[in-house]
Amino acid sequence: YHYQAGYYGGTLRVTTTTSLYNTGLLEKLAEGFRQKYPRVSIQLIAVGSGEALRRAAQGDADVVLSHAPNLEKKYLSDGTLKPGKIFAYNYFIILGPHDDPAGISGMDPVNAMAAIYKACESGRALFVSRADNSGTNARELILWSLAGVDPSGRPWYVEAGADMAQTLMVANEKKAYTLSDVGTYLKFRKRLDALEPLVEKGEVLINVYSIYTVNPEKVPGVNEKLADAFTEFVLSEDGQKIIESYGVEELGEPLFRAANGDPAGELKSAWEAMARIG
Amino acid sequence: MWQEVSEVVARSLLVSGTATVLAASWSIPTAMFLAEKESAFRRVLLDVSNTLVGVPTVLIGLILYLLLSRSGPLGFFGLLYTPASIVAGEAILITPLIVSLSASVLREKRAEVWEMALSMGATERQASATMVAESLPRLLTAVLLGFNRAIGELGVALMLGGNIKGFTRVMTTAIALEVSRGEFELALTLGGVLLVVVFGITAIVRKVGKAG
Amino acid sequence: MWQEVSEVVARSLLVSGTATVLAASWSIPTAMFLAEKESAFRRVLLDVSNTLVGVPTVLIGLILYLLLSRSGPLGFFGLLYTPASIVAGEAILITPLIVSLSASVLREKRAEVWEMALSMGATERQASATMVAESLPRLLTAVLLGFNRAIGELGVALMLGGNIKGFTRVMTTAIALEVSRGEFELALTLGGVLLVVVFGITAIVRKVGKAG
Amino acid sequence: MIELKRVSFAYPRSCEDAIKNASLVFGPGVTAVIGPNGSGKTTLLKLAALLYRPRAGEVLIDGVSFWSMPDAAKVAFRRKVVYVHEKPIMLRGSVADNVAYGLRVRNLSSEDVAARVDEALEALGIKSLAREKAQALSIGQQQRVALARALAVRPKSLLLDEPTANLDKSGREEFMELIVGLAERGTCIAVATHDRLLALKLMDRAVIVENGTATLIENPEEASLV
Amino acid sequence: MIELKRVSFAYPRSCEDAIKNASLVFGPGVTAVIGPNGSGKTTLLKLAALLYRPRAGEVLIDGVSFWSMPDAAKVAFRRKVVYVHEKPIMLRGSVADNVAYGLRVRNLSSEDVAARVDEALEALGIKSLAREKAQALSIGQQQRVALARALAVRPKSLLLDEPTANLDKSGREEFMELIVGLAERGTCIAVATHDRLLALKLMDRAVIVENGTATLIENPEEASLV
Ligand SMILES: Nc1ncnc2c1ncn2[C@@H]1O[C@H](COP(=O)(O)OP(=O)(O)OP(=O)(O)O)[C@@H](O)[C@H]1O
Ligand SMILES: Nc1ncnc2c1ncn2[C@@H]1O[C@H](COP(=O)(O)OP(=O)(O)OP(=O)(O)O)[C@@H](O)[C@H]1O
Ligand SMILES: [Mg+2]
Ligand SMILES: [Mg+2]
Repeated sequence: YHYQAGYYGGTLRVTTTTSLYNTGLLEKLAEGFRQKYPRVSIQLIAVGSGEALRRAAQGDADVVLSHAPNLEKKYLSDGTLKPGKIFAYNYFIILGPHDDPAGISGMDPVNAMAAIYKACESGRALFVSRADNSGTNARELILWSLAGVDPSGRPWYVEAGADMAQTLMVANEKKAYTLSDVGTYLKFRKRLDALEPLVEKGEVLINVYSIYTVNPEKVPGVNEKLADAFTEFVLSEDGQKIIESYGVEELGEPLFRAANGDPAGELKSAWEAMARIG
Repeated sequence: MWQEVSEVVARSLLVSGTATVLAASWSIPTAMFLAEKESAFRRVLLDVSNTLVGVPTVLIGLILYLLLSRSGPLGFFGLLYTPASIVAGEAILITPLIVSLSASVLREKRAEVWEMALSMGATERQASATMVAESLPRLLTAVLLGFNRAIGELGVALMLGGNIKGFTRVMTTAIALEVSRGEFELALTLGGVLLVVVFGITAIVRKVGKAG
Repeated sequence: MWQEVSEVVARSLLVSGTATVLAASWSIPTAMFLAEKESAFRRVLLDVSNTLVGVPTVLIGLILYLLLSRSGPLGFFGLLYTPASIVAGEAILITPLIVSLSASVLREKRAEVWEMALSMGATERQASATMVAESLPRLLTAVLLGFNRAIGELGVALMLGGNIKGFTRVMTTAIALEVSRGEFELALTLGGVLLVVVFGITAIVRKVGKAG
Repeated sequence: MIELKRVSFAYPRSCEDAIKNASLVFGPGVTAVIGPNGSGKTTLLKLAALLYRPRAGEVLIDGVSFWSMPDAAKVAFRRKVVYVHEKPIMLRGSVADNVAYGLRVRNLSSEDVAARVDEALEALGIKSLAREKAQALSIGQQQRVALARALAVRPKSLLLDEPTANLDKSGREEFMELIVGLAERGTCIAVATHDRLLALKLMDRAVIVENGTATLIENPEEASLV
Repeated sequence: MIELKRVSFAYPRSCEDAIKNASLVFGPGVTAVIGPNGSGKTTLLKLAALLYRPRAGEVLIDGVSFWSMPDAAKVAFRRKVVYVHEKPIMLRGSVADNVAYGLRVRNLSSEDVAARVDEALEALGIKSLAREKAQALSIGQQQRVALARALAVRPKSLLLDEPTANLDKSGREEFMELIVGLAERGTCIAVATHDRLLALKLMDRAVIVENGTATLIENPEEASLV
């Protein structure tokens, strides 16, 4: 079946969140895919998660890569997307200024958020939020609610309304705390002289990337065969290897971890938890 | 790397050049119509045109996206994510600029030359052509400003083209990508290249306009 | 929601209006200088100005970001991510547009009125003022186009303002945010509001220009 | 032949009529249009030249009412009438290009154009200027070019607005000769002028314009108006 | 008093000098500037008016070389000389605004301005037009406004380029009266004109311009040049 599939031609339209694209991982995956399917041309469209999903619903994508379970859920339940697969994950990280006025370094993420809230309330710190309904933004809101606090409307709570790169620049400028996906952070690290990662571990920081084929029964014009082939490739051994090794050479550590079929089911349950809370 | 840059530069020039030619082909007749006589209707049209000089490019990008999207009314053309859609979007984007500038240029010359042409037996069409010929250097500048605006705009190119490497990536989307990757030096270099190319074209067009 | 929208509209008007006044204050004298005499130097300056009409807004945003950021040479002002930095960026952005348009307007009137003014005993400064007065309606249009361009641009407002809710969020950054959220309908509504507001201003300015 | 029938005209944003109920004919031969500054001579000629549309009344060309014609028919009638502005209006090209303009819009063959341009330049004594940029000429030279441009098309009716205002002595004399020649060959010529001597020498009849009112005088010498 | 010393001038992108080595004085009284179309009269007057900078030679105002002055000193000298263009150049405002222009740039008090404007309008017979838009006037009316504007500042030297070209009979007569009056009071006046009668009546001396060469004739009647 594989060898037959290599015979396909046509165009595959992939909309993806910027965090995957801007790190360069997707180009690598596309390259690998192209070696297998030389007659297929891949169009990678990098936009915010919200826009990526909306574009898929408009019929302008065959495959969506996303890391916003709460948004994905909506499109899954109305049938726009076929049930997807988790193909990669990494961790969100809480960044803050070097002097760490909230003293969160090494803390558990939920306690850290509570400590940030306290420090901010007492005027010693700021927090910059993406405030754009992205996956990262959804996760941040979950963390606040797990910490039992509500930052909305507080004067220290800076709602940047921007993508990750821009938000990191704002946080850096304001020497503020913020939440980031690790991929964008590592790519941007050299620009962020005022920030350092303070909390990088913890269940609730897990960031799962899923791949979905757009449902051809709901959205006309979807190239399902190619979409499935691409999904298959991303989940295959070759694809997973690309994910695992990406960035090691350049940055010294991998940007993403391969899901490798999620044998323990933790990723799936993390996804479900996020989808529920968001 | 430089091969890729030159490919992207060439694509930018081609896309924006085509868009400019298209836009000029309907903008200058429109400007001629607007400049011809005073009337409330034409004044409102000119106001609309002046307003749209500043229309946000994301907005044009979004509207055209919704039209060209598979589920949109023009979706069956399959233009989305092709250079053609950027051409269309940029042509629409710069139309108000070219119309406004050309109308103001033509309006200046209107009365005198128009009267002279008609009284010498020109048809209205010939008189219009004469007006255009008389204003040629400044019309050329108007069109040039349109081109410069098109090649420097981001929103349309990004929303309609999708910044697909090797296919719809143009200078501005490449610059924006590098910025969001934190590769500021690269972004600045690309910006410098873009400006140098545009400056060259501007200088050549000015020379040609003078000679013509 | 509508309260927030009107706040954002007001901020857009204030920021872009201030930027336009600033830009006009140095652009029109520059245009006067460029229009005064022919020389290779001035011609090159005009080419530069025409080129920069199309400078990508992300590029201006990036350069100013690097200057204004804490580690940049102007970092100690603490202007980044304030409305003031958007004002600065937009003023710089629209300077070439206003310079190019004004120079072309003033150049048209140059020889005749300039000679008349000097021969009537005007100082060069007075003669310049006369030139400006004679071209006022069209200069006003040039400045208006600058304003419309400023209020509709995204890159500078985003990179320098940061789209911070309640502080630096303006219409275009709000629109872009809604687009990235997939809230296309909301984005279109905001775009409509922006265009209506700008159209109103355009019509008023035209009326005023005529009366003046 | 141009006939004005009860023609009135007002400039936009002006409350008074610049021409009030004018009825007159510009027939073969020379009609001098005479009157003080601001009386309406230029306005009258532009009405006759089909450049201004009357507020009321009719302008007839060879008996046909021009402004009620279908648009398609208008050009043919326009081409019977040529008007020369009081301030010469030069196009960007050379003197020869300017003189050729009326011929080119009539799609004459390029030999015909060349021959007629040559002839007209000769008649106005500006053959040596043929290749100069028209807009860089002195005002008198420009006036000659404008006249050459008008004569080159050999119109049936020729309306000249202060054609000699900036001409030198020889230019004025050449002009008079040309006009006399054309008038003899049956061209309808109207000349607005402040030059009483010129009017006296050329005219077969006069139109006196005074404060917007135009009166045709068939025998000006008798009426001792000059 | 304006003196030209070996002045040469060429227009940009023109290979020939439009004025060749001209040496002459525009002294008190009336100097008529006479010559065929395109000979260089306008160019000569604009050189004397300090509007064109000579390619070679000097222009002296009251004995001081203008173009080698420091910039700051120039305005005071410019204000001694007024030039009136052959095509009237009207500013956007009313006739009164136009006539006031030269007075306003000299920062006269508003009463003085009003009085002098009134006087100048009266002298040119256009008092009734004071509130009209200058750019909507007939060409002869505009020429009167331009003359009024020049006279209002009472310059020591007055350079007029074909000032009567579009004036009607009464305008021409009023003009002559005015010039005679000014000349008697010692103003240096130069008038370029093709009107031999006008020149004859007014001039104390003549400058003949021919193909770029200007010659001053102190006794034109004797030289029988007219
Ligand atoms: N702007 C210009 N550029 C180039 N050449 C010019 C320009 N203006 C005038 N000339 C040339 O300079 C010469 C002198 O022109 P000028 O206007 O001084 O003549 P004039 O004696 O005033 O003629 P007229 O009686 O027609 O007013 C002419 O040959 C003319 O073609
Ligand atoms: N464009 C215009 N708008 C408004 N009024 C005008 C316009 N042109 C001329 N007029 C007015 O119309 C009247 C007639 O002007 P016209 O130019 O016909 O006079 P004219 O007889 O040709 O005078 P001249 O001898 O000065 O050339 C004048 O009172 C003038 O002020
Ligand atoms: Mg007239
Ligand atoms: Mg002259």
